[in-house]
Order: sequence, then C-alpha cells, then structure tokens
Amino acid sequence: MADVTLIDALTMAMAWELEHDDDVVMLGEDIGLNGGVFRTTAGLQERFGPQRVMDTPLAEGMIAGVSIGMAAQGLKPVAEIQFMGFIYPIVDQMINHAGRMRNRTRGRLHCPMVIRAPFGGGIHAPEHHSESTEALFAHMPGIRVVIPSSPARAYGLLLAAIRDPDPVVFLEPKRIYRSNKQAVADNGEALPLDVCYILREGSDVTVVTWGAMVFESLKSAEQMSAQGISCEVIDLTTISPIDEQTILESVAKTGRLIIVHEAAKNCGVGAEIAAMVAEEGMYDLRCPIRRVTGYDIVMPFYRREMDYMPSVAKIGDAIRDSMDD
Amino acid sequence: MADVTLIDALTMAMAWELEHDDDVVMLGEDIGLNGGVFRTTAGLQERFGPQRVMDTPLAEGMIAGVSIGMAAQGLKPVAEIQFMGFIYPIVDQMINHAGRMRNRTRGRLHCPMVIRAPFGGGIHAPEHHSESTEALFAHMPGIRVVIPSSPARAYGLLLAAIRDPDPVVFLEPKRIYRSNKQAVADNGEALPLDVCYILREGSDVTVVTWGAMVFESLKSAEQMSAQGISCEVIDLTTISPIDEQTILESVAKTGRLIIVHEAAKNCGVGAEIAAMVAEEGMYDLRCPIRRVTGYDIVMPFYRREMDYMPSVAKIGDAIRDSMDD
Amino acid sequence: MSDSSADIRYLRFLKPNGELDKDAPTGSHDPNEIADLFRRMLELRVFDSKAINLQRTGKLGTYPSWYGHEAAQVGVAAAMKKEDVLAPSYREGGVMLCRGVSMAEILLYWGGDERGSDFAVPRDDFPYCVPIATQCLHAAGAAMAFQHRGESRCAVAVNGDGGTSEGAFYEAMNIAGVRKLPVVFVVINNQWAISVPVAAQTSSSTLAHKAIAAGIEGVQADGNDIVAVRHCMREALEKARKGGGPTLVELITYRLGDHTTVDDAGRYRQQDEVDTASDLEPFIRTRKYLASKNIWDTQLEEQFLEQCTNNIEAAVNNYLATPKEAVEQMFNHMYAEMPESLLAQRAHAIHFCDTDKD
Amino acid sequence: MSDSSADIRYLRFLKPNGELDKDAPTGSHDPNEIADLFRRMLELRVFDSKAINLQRTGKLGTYPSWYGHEAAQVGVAAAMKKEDVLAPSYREGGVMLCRGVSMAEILLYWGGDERGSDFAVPRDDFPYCVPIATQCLHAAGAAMAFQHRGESRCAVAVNGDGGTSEGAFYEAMNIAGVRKLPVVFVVINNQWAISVPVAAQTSSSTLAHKAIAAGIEGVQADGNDIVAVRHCMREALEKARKGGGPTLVELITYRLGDHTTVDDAGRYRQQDEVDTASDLEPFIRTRKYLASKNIWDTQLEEQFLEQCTNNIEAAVNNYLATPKEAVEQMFNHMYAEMPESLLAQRAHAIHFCDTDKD
Ligand SMILES: Cc1ncc(C[n+]2csc(CCOP(=O)(O)OP(=O)(O)O)c2C)c(N)n1
Ligand SMILES: Cc1ncc(C[n+]2csc(CCOP(=O)(O)OP(=O)(O)O)c2C)c(N)n1
Ligand SMILES: [Mg+2]
Ligand SMILES: [Mg+2]
Repeated sequence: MADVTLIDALTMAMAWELEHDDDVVMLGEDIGLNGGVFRTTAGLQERFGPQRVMDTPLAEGMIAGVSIGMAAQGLKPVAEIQFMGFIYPIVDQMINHAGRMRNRTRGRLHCPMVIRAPFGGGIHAPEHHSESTEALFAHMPGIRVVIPSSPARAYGLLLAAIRDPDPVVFLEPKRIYRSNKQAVADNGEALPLDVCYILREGSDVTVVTWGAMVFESLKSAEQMSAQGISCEVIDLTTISPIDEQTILESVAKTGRLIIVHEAAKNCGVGAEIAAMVAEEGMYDLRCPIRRVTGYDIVMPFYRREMDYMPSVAKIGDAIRDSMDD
Repeated sequence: MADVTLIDALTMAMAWELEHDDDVVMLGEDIGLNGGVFRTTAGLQERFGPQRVMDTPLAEGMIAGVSIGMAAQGLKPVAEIQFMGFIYPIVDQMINHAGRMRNRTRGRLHCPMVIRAPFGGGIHAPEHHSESTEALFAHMPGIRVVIPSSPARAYGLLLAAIRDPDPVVFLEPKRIYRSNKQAVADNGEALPLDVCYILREGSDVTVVTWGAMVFESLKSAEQMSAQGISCEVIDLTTISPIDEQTILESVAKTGRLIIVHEAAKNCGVGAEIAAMVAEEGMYDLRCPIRRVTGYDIVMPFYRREMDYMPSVAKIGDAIRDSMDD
Repeated sequence: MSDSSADIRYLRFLKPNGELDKDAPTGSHDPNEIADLFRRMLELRVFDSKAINLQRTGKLGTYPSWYGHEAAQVGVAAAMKKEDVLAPSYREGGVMLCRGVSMAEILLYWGGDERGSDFAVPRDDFPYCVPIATQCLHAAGAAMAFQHRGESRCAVAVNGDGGTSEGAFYEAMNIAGVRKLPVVFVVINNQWAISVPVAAQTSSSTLAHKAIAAGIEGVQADGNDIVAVRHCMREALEKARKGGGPTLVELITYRLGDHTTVDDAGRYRQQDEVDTASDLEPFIRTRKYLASKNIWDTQLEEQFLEQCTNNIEAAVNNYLATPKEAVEQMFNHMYAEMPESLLAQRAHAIHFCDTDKD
Repeated sequence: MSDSSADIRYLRFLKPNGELDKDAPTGSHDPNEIADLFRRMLELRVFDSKAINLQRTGKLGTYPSWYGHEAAQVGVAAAMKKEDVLAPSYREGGVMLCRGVSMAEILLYWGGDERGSDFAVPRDDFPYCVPIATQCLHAAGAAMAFQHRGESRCAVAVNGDGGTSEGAFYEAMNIAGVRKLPVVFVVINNQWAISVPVAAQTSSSTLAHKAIAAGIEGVQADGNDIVAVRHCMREALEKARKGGGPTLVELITYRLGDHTTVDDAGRYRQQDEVDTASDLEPFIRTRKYLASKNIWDTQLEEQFLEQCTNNIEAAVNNYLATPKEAVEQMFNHMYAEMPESLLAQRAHAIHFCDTDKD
C-alpha cells in the first residue's frame, strides 16, 4: 500500500467505480487523453475507453444538463468542471433540475450524479482560477456538497458521492492536491457522507473548517497547544447538509467556536455554522463566535492572494482572542 | 398625490429616470409593448421608444452580459428578469464580471447596472415562479442586493439603485406588488442604500426581515403587543452589504433576535445576520437567536406553498419562545 | 465536419383546403388512421378549453393553453415509440397526454400538486419543464444513456420558438451533433414568445437553419398538418434509431390563444393576424379531408365530443376530489435518505399545518 | 428574417509560398505596409517567447502563448480604429499590445497584478477575459451602447474555436443579429481547445457556418495570412460602421505551442500535425513575400529583432521592478464607495500583511 496524493486517491476511486459499476461514466473538458488539466483522470480513458470517459465540447451548462439527463435515465455520471471559477453556468441546471428532480416527480426520477471541481487559492493561478464559492451550492436544497481534505477521505468520500443516489457537488482543494501523501487502501470502501470528521481533539476551542484550510487550522492548533491552548479541529467535510450534532457536542465541551474558510465571509458557509450554534448551542458558548475567512472582496490576483486567505497567524489570533474574552 | 401600489411606484421611478437621464435604458423579455408580465414597465416603451425600452430575445445570460457591456461603456442599463426562478443563467456574468469589473480594472471600467426581478411565493404561481434565492447574490462581492417592501421605499430605492455606480440586484416581493397602497411623491428623490429601515420600535425582541415577510412580521408584532411583548421590526432592505450597526444597536436594546425570511434556511441571508450578531453582539443576547424561514426543501407547488412559508403563527411562536427562554 | 449548409426542406402534405398531396408518403393514405389521429386532436382541444375554464372558475392555477398546437402535439407523439423518452416544455402537455399521462395528472400539475409529475405512464419521460430550453440538454443526456447502453431508443425534446434563443438549446444541439446522439429537437414555432414575435427573437432565415450551427439536419414542416408532422418526426426518429444522429424539426404553427390564462394577447398582437392564422389551423383541413373520404361528419364529431366530454369530466372530478398531499410529503422526496437536519423542520411544518383544506 | 444559408466565403491572398494573389484587394499591394505589419508580428513573437521564459524562470505566472497567432492578432488590430473597443480572450494579448496596451501591463496581468488591466491606452477596451466566451456578450453590449449614442464605433470580440461551444457565444451572435449591432465576432480557430480538437467541439461544417444560426454573415480567412485577415476585418468593420450589422469572422490558424506554460501538448497531439502546421505559419510566407519585393532580408530582421529585444528587456525590467500594490488596494476598488463592513476587514488585512515582498 503505497503512499498516494489526494489526486492519486481520486483517480483510484474513479477507476474502482468505473471497474465495478457499468453505469458510471465520466465526462468533462480535457479529461480523456489529456487526463484532466490536473491529471485527475489520467489513464482512465485509455483503460475504460472513450465511451466511459468522455471529452465534451467546451460548455459547462451543457455538461451539467446532459449529466442530469443521463442520471435520470439510469446512469451515474461523474462530471468534471475544470475550475470552480467556470462552474457558474451549471447553477441553473443544478438548482432548477438536479436538486429537485426527485422531489418534483415524487421519486419517479432522480439524479445520481457527481460534479467534481477543483477549488480554492494558494497555487499562484491566473485570474478566476482560485475561487471558493461552495456556499452557492450549499444553499440549494436537494444537493449535497462534499469536500475532502486528505487522500484517504478523498478516496472514501468520492466513492460515497458516486454511489449516492442524489446529486453531489464534490469540491477538491487543489492547493493540497499533491502536498500530503498518505497510505490509502484501494479496497472500494466508501466513507460516510453527512458527518464531520474530528481531526484533533481538544477542550478549549472548537475550530470548524474544511478543504485546504484544514492544514492551516491544524498548524495553528499545534502552535496553540505550545501555548497551553487545546483546540479541537473538526473537518466539516459534508458542507451541506451540515452534521449539526458533532459541532454542537464539541462546542458543548469547549464553549468556544472558530470557523475557518477561504470563501468570502458574507453569506459563506461559516455563517450557517455560526447561526446554527447561536440557535442550538448558545448557552454553551463562553464567548462570541469568530469567523476567519476570505474577505468580502474579489479573490485577488496571485501576488496578493495570500493576504486574502486565512493564515496560521490569523487563525491563531482569533483563537487567542477567544481565550481572552 | 394619489395612493399607488408597489408596482406603480416602480414604474414611476423608472419613468422618472428615463426622463432625466439619457444614459438609462431598459431591457428584458416582454417589457416593451406588453409592459412586462407584471405590467411594471407598462407604458414606458410607448413613452420613451423602443431604443430606450427594449424587448430582448429569450436568454437571461445574454441580458446580463449585454448589460455589463453597456454599463462598462457608459450606459445605465436596467434589466428585468421575468421571475427569480429564471435568474440563474445570469449568475456567471454577475459573479465573474459585474461584481468585479471595477476591481479588476482598478476602477478603469465599472458597471452601473440594475437587475430587477420579482421574487417570492404566495401568489399561487406555477412551478419555478416562487423562488427566493437572494443569498446567492448576497455572497457575491461587489454586488448590492436591495429589496423594497413598500411603495415609497420601492420608488426611492429603485432610483438609488439605478443611480448607484455599481451593480445592484433589485428584488421585488411580488406577493405585495399590489397589496398595500401608499401616497408616493414623484419627485425623483432617492432613498439611501446600505441602511436598514426600522418599521416599528420595540424593546423586547428584534425582528429582522425583508420583502413580503415584513408584513407577516408586522402582523405578528401587532399580535405580540396585545400579549404585552414589544417587538422592534427592522426591514433589512439592503441585503448585501448588511447595515450591521442598526441591527446591533437594536439587539443591544432588546437582547433578543428573530430573523424571518422566505428563502431556505441553510446558508440563507438569515445565517449571515445571526452569525454577525453572534460575533459582534453576543454579550447583548439574552437568549438564543431564532430563524423563521422557508425549509431546506424545494419550494412546494402552490397547494402547499403556505405551509412552506413563515407565517404570523410561526413568527409569533418564535417570539414567544424567545421571551420564555 | 460534414457539410450541412444545404437548403432546408419544408414538408406539407395535407393542404389547408383539405387535399392530401399525391406526394404524401406511403403510409399516410389510410384515412382511418388520420381519423384516429384527428380524434386525439379533438380530445386535446376539448381538454384544453376545459382547463381554461377551470382556471377561470378558480379551480386551477395559471394554465398555458395549447390551442392551435394539436396537430403538432399529436403528430409528435404518434411518431414516437413507447420506449422513447419525451422532454416536454410547459405548453406541450398534449404530447404528454398522447404518451399516456392521464388528464387528472396534467390537471394536478397545473393545480399545484407535485403528484402531477409522478405519472404512472410513461415512467421514464421527463416531467413538464418550465425553465425554457433547459430540457433540451436533458434529452441529449437521455440519448447519451441510450447510446451508452446500446438501446434502440430515442429522446425527443420539445421547445418553443422563443426557446431557441437560449444558449442551452444551442449547446444541446451541438453535443448531439458531436456524439451523433439519438435525439430529435422539436421546435414548435407558434410565432410568439409571450409578446415577442419570432422576428424579434432572431434574424435566422428559419429556426430550422439553426441546426447548421451544430452540423445537424434541420427540417421544417407545416405544424398544422398532422400528416407532415408525423412523417417528418418518423423520419427523424428512424434516422436517429439507426445511428444517423440528431435532427432539428421546426413545426410551424400558431398560438391561437393567450400565452397563459394570466396573459392578454390583445395588448401586443393584431386580431387580423390571429384571424389569418385561424384559417390555417389544423382542424379545418383535417375535417375537410376526412369528409372528402366520407369517414367523418358533424354527427360523428358530436358523438365523439360527447364521449370526450364525459372522459374529461371524469378526469376533472378525479382531480378535484384529490385531497392535498400530507404536508410532510414536501420533505419526504428531497433525498433518498432524509438528512438529520430536515427531521426537525418536518416536525415544525406538521405542527403548524392547518391548511389541509385548499 | 433574411436568408443566410449562402456558402461561406474563404479569403486567402498571401499564399504559403509567399505569392500575393493578383486578386488581393487594392490597398494590400504596398509591400511597405506589409513590412510594417510584419514588424509588429515579429515583436509579438519575440515578446511571447520572452514571456514563456519568464514563466520558466519563476518570474511570471501561468502564461498562454500566442505562438502562431501573430498574423491573426496583428491583422485584427490593424483593421480596428482607435475608438473601437476590443473584448479579448485570455490568449489574444497580442491584439491588445497592438492596440496600445504596454508590454509591462501584459506582464503585470500574468504576473498576478490587477494593474495589468488598468492600462493607460486604450481606456475603453475590456480587459483580458478568462471565462470563455463571456466576452462576446460584453462586445454586443458595447455595440448597443454605441448604437444608442449614435456613435460610429464598433466592438470586436475575440473568441477561440473551443469558445464557440458555449451558449454565450451563440446568444451574443443572436442578439447582434436581431439588433444589427456594430460588432464583429472573431473566432481564432487554432484547431485545439487545450486537448480537444475542433472536430470534437462541433459537427458544424465550419465555425463560420455558426453565423447562420443567428442570421448574420459568416466569413473565413486564412489566419496565417496577414493580408486576408486585415482585409476581411476591414470589410466587416466597415459594414458594421455603416449599420450593416454584425459578422462572424473565422480565422484559421494553428496553436503552435502548448496550451499554456503548464500544459504539455505532447500528451494529446501528434508531432507531425504540428510540423505540417509549422510549414503554413505566418512568418515564412510573409518573409518570402517581402524578400521577393526586396524590402526585407536577414540583416534587416536581425536589426529589428535587436531593437525589439531591447524594448522588451526594458518592459520586463519595468515589470520586475514594479512593487506589489499596497495590500489595501484589494479593498479600495470593490465599490465606488466602500461599505462600512469592509473597513474592519481592510484593517484586518493590513494588520496581518507581512508579505510585501513577493
Ligand atoms: C428561462 C426562462 N425564462 C423566462 C421564462 C418565462 N416565460 C415563460 S413562457 C415564455 C415564452 C416562451 O416562448 P416560446 O419558447 O416561443 O414558447 P411558447 O410559450 O410559445 O410555447 C417566457 C419568456 C421561462 N419560463 N424560462
Ligand atoms: C468557461 C470556461 N471554461 C473552461 C475554461 C478553461 N479553459 C481555458 S482555455 C480552454 C480552451 C479554450 O479553447 P479555445 O476556445 O479554442 O481557445 P484557445 O485556448 O485555443 O485560444 C479551457 C477549457 C475557461 N477558461 N472558461
Ligand atoms: Mg412560441
Ligand atoms: Mg483553440
């Protein structure tokens, strides 16, 4: 069992599912011979043929729309959108169809489909290549949003997403595509959706985060522990619907909540978590909730992107402030 | 000064601005001879000609895209999207261009444009005609989202939106398009954006709401007052960016916060308000925040739409619960 | 890339005066068959006007009449096989009825009840589609599924003239052209998109010419001619089934009624245009033709209409007698497995539900 | 609706062997003019390879080379008037350079600095557009503004072959056709959209045929022929300026380089295809032509290249010497007037900023 990157784990999961389920097909721009611009689908077309792993014309709305059509007719399409900055033409199909096909036909038709897209900043990419807009999809009823933050979770969660009978937007933190290798058993075992993963236990402060920010948060927690502050770090993982219980239990223990995400603050997913705790866990809170997020501005071009993003220092600052309150 | 409906007030504002600013143009589906499916632009094409008030082909993404092009080249387009359920093809142009043209060119080009769209349920409309998805636009940096709830505010805020040098998504609560008449002076005076309007002062509970829910909230406040509970009702009005100060001051006074909106709860704008108060006004809170919102489901077909929506009873229940906490 | 700039064919066999062209395709010359189709057309028309009445009397929500589209609708459905899949627009419920959806289901849909889209037959067809042109992509996707499984099935999308302006329509044709998908894109060109005439939608010579942009075949037919409609749909479907790829079929007809029951077409179009169109509408010519073959007359029509009316009344009663769904049903079909967080919301909705009567 | 199914014209005047067609339009026969254009092409090529080098040495971000597009870029820009407005795609910075954007500004853009889009000249042009085909709608909108004000200006959108598959491209052509907008849609067909060849994008006979769907004129030119490019752009712009409406201009060329500096085209395309394309590329024929007119030779070229290199070095130094913008600038241009809520965020960013060095 060799150590693999997050990208490798995704490729392994897709290969496993293509191998074991004939209904699974992949589609997207440049995913075939080229193996995807990040090489996530490398080798899959060669192995499973161009009828299973399809290059499409350049039209994201089309990719989502035909995926819905295929899914409603019994296939399990896994579509790749090249970058999250180009995902917006799919919004119409996702909110008006994918998320409601099951409900509006009272279960007669449904959409077992996955939309994969790399998201987030920190890789010095050009304009429009570093966005984090998971909140848009999280607000859509009927759609799951899932974000892995390790090779093992990438493998198990992507399998779960493909097998899920409902639509899943599966966002891949490209900043950590290749950074942290891990041993992953290629055994076809899925991980549960709709639950958070507690990555570090602690008693003073709860830090809820996801995607690449998991690493900044863990680093910050490490630093804090040297200062005698014990942080519990929770990887939200399923961004929508939220696993309220795990978060509430943690806050009940720590009494302090910090939420960390790359996306803009205003109406980001952090707002939902804070609101949920302010409703359900208020009496457990010893101090105000804090969000450490991207600012409410356009993601800057890459020379300034690190100034936009939450950092170990910014997270640490919020944690210390919480302790001082 | 005759009493006018919210629709009339919008028509008056558009006529005023077309009359006084040659750069203002209107575009949309059926807004010309037909005067819009809700008759909001009735008479405008006749009066100002088909070059100022333009029927377009049926393509919402196109409407937004050409509006951006016009706005960047010095016009002030006011575009109508027929219903909010059909607004999603504009998401790409709004987030990737309208909201960032000024920033990405460091002020060289900008987009003084308005997207108008009726939103919300309660009028027994067909599928896809009753949606409330203001949160999607609220999450986009660089874009204002404005919602009026009375004829006078409709008039003054639409003028402000058209004159604003940045893009505004102007959402019209169609359930109250014609319900509450009010005297409105047609004097070309705009109202300020970026501020809440306090519609009723009170000392026990702060209710923040917008759009048609303002009426349910005011009715509920009325009922509560008979029970000796004093509610402050705030019309959020500018949904993004949020006027934090007014809300925080009110919560500082009342210690209790209820947020009421029609949109789905998860990652709705109510989450942002709750989060903001949990961050900035936490120590003023005497009890948990409560949201009374649409459920996290698809807007039901009209036979069940009233069961989906916040009602006087649901709001009253939340207010009483708050008092009991 | 193949050449597709060829001239667009235009098909008409049953002329406005009721004469059937001698060139009409073999298989169109049996008047009894045409009579069968005509009966379906009659049924659609009676149902349509009943639905309008229900709306006028407050028993149905906003309803988009298909008055004038009956030959197009019956012809499209008649050419399709049971196992094919339809992706209809909001107006073309007539096609759905002909495919087996029940009248009560159609009424439930416009009566604000989701069960209208849970029709018993045909289970694989897509429900009504309101967001214009989006269904074209679903049809293309369905065709991809059929192609993937090697099934001999076709998908049919029905779109309007206004709907051809949406990027989704073009994108669907384009992918269908690239993958030679077994799909037929039908455009019911009824000359109007609410208040916008087709000349203000596009400068394209015809709507069928739009096929050229995707390198697929485009063809026009007189949409008031049941023979031409069925024939060109049969051709297109047969070609698709054999692997010959997609076709764009433009059916030229006229929207004789208002856009919907909340529209007043008098505001934006001239009565004389409607009058001219009325002379060309599908029933006049079909009646003349059948009369000339001595298999139809006023008496037969009256008998059939009575039967229709009875069926429709029964369906209406069935519809009106259908109680609201339980309130929790609005939660139960959101996901295969309901997420934890919806449970409390469902309980809240049930608690506050006091509207079980309409 | 007008008829537009006519055959698509194909323009080529400067043949691959360097001969100028006798039928070449008057005004194309002055070799000195061609020499001027050729110098611009040379400058673009040298700049492009310098940019690639900067990326390779870590001094520039991902960069999309325009290697092979130089005749198309120079020809498009040469036909435009100063007061016209360009809406470029991410690859066609060469057109922007020819319109007056500085090399340092282009480098700033790809170097991750917003000021690269705040170019001093031409102030009204749109910045680089990364989301594919969206700029086509901006060009149409700009043309609506010109039409509205009665200005004699045109908008030009530049899109790629892959970009023709997006609905936005079609929607832009369609509105332009309906309103007879003064806009030219240029498609630089370089045969590839990253790894997808044009045959997998569409089954349309040619990309110019896509104009038919919008009822506008479509024309093709050899995009490696500077004379043909400039001429057909001039024709299209003149027509547009006179109120004759939009044109779709397909310029056929080849992407000689990788898609961007992070792409490896060797993974998906054959070297012999690239070799064949290389024989047809724009510089060989232009050099031959100019040599045959005795106004160009290796020595002149070397002299000019030295001059180019110096200019480019200066621009590069200017770029490299440009310090980062102050961190607060990422807040200052979000709105004309900064909302209250951003003030605290800006202070937070300034507080944590310790990265003023790159
Ligand atoms: C995407 C979208 N935009 C707008 C509407 C509102 N609308 C409903 S029908 C219609 C006109 C459609 O015209 P056409 O496609 O010709 O079909 P017809 O109504 O004539 O059958 C419009 C604009 C919609 N349903 N979907
Ligand atoms: C909407 C959108 N989708 C995807 C991308 C990613 N992408 C960048 S360039 C490219 C291929 C473009 O091909 P083409 O239009 O032929 O232009 P070329 O690169 O050949 O100049 C893709 C898919 C993008 N920039 N925008
Ligand atoms: Mg129509
Ligand atoms: Mg290309």
